[in-house]
Amino acid sequence: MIVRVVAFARLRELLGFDRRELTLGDGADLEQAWTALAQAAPAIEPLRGSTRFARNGRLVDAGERLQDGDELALLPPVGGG
Amino acid sequence: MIVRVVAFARLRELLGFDRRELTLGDGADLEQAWTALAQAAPAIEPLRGSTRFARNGRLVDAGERLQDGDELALLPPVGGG
Amino acid sequence: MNRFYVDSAPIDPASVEALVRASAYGAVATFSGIVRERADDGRPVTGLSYEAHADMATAEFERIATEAIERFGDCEIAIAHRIGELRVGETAVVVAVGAVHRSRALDACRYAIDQLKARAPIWKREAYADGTSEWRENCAHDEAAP
Amino acid sequence: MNRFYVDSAPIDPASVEALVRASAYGAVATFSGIVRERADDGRPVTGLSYEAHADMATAEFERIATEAIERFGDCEIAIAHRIGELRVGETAVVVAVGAVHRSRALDACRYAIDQLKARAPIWKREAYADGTSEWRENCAHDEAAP
Repeated sequence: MIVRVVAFARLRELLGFDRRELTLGDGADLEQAWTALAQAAPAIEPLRGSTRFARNGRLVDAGERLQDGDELALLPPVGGG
Repeated sequence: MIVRVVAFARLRELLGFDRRELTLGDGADLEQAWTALAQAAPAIEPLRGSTRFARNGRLVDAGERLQDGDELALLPPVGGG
Repeated sequence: MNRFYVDSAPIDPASVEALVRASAYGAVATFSGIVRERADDGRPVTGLSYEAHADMATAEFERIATEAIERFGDCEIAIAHRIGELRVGETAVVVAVGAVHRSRALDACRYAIDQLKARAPIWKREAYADGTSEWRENCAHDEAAP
Repeated sequence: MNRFYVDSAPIDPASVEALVRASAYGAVATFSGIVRERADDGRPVTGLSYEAHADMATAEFERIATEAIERFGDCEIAIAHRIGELRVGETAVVVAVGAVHRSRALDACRYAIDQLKARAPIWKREAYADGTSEWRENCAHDEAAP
């Protein structure tokens, strides 16, 4: 399956993209998506603990399963206002 | 001596002026000024308890003595904002 | 321009805010009091008429601002109050506070409008749709800061 | 016009306030967050760069507004946040609240800006006069409402 990954702020910079498609095995969860991204960009590893995930615009746990066509957002600690 | 009296809101309406000169005996205090005004306009009597006085822009007690040329302001309960 | 004033001309909140913006400040809190279509008891209102002891009112605004700075710390405060005849929807008062951080700006803004309503020598006559009108006092307990 | 938005165009606080004015409301409280010339640690700042997950941010603004109404009672809330490059003095965020009375408007305004800073998916890079820049997080304890 193919998901769209969107990344922000420091994660965006370390990953080198703000959005891209990612191919994963069927039934993969968010943790597996993170692992796949961290293999390509090990610099994001230390940020795992502070990163929150959203699936199709909703905050979810890393154990949430993805489906083909999902948007996976990688959200560092916020700094708005 | 002559003082300038300025009146606001309900007091202004009951007195029939927003400013006028008032002649008082030398050494008169604010209470005496009020009494002189109330003789001419008895309708203000019931408002005595809720009225505050200012002499030359400063809130003062009714026992404060007036001097020639003073401004005496009669201030009903406020309603700004 | 003077940061504390009473005026019969319409008040533009943005012009009051502009008096407290500064490059050292990250926060501006503004309160605008507006003539609304109903009195507290529900009667339809057609407008308000305000009058003030202008010199005493502006002096009181300045004292309130000084107190707010003593309580909450350095900030810049501007207060403008309209007098004369106002229709529903018009702005009667604007309090604007600029400060380094938001908490101070919001605290000082609330303090200033609460104190203004309790203390400033300003009076309000409310005109109703049935043709009557009444002088309205602010209650001492009326929404005082918690 | 939508009352919750993220936009790269400059924000006019008056236009956000206009979204919450209504003839039933006697109070509008507005908070504006502005780029200031110094970071919290005192370093001179030349500008900020904001980015956002726009859809999630506007949805979060709306949730925050719904919560504020549940907590403080009926009011109208508008929230606008700038993204892109901002210079010192430019407005980054505006929260405006219209309500019948001032206490509710001020309470809801403070709640909304506090929650926005804690929760909205928006990020800020601070650029310094020495040419460096850093992503800045809002601390969880940073000026939380008392």
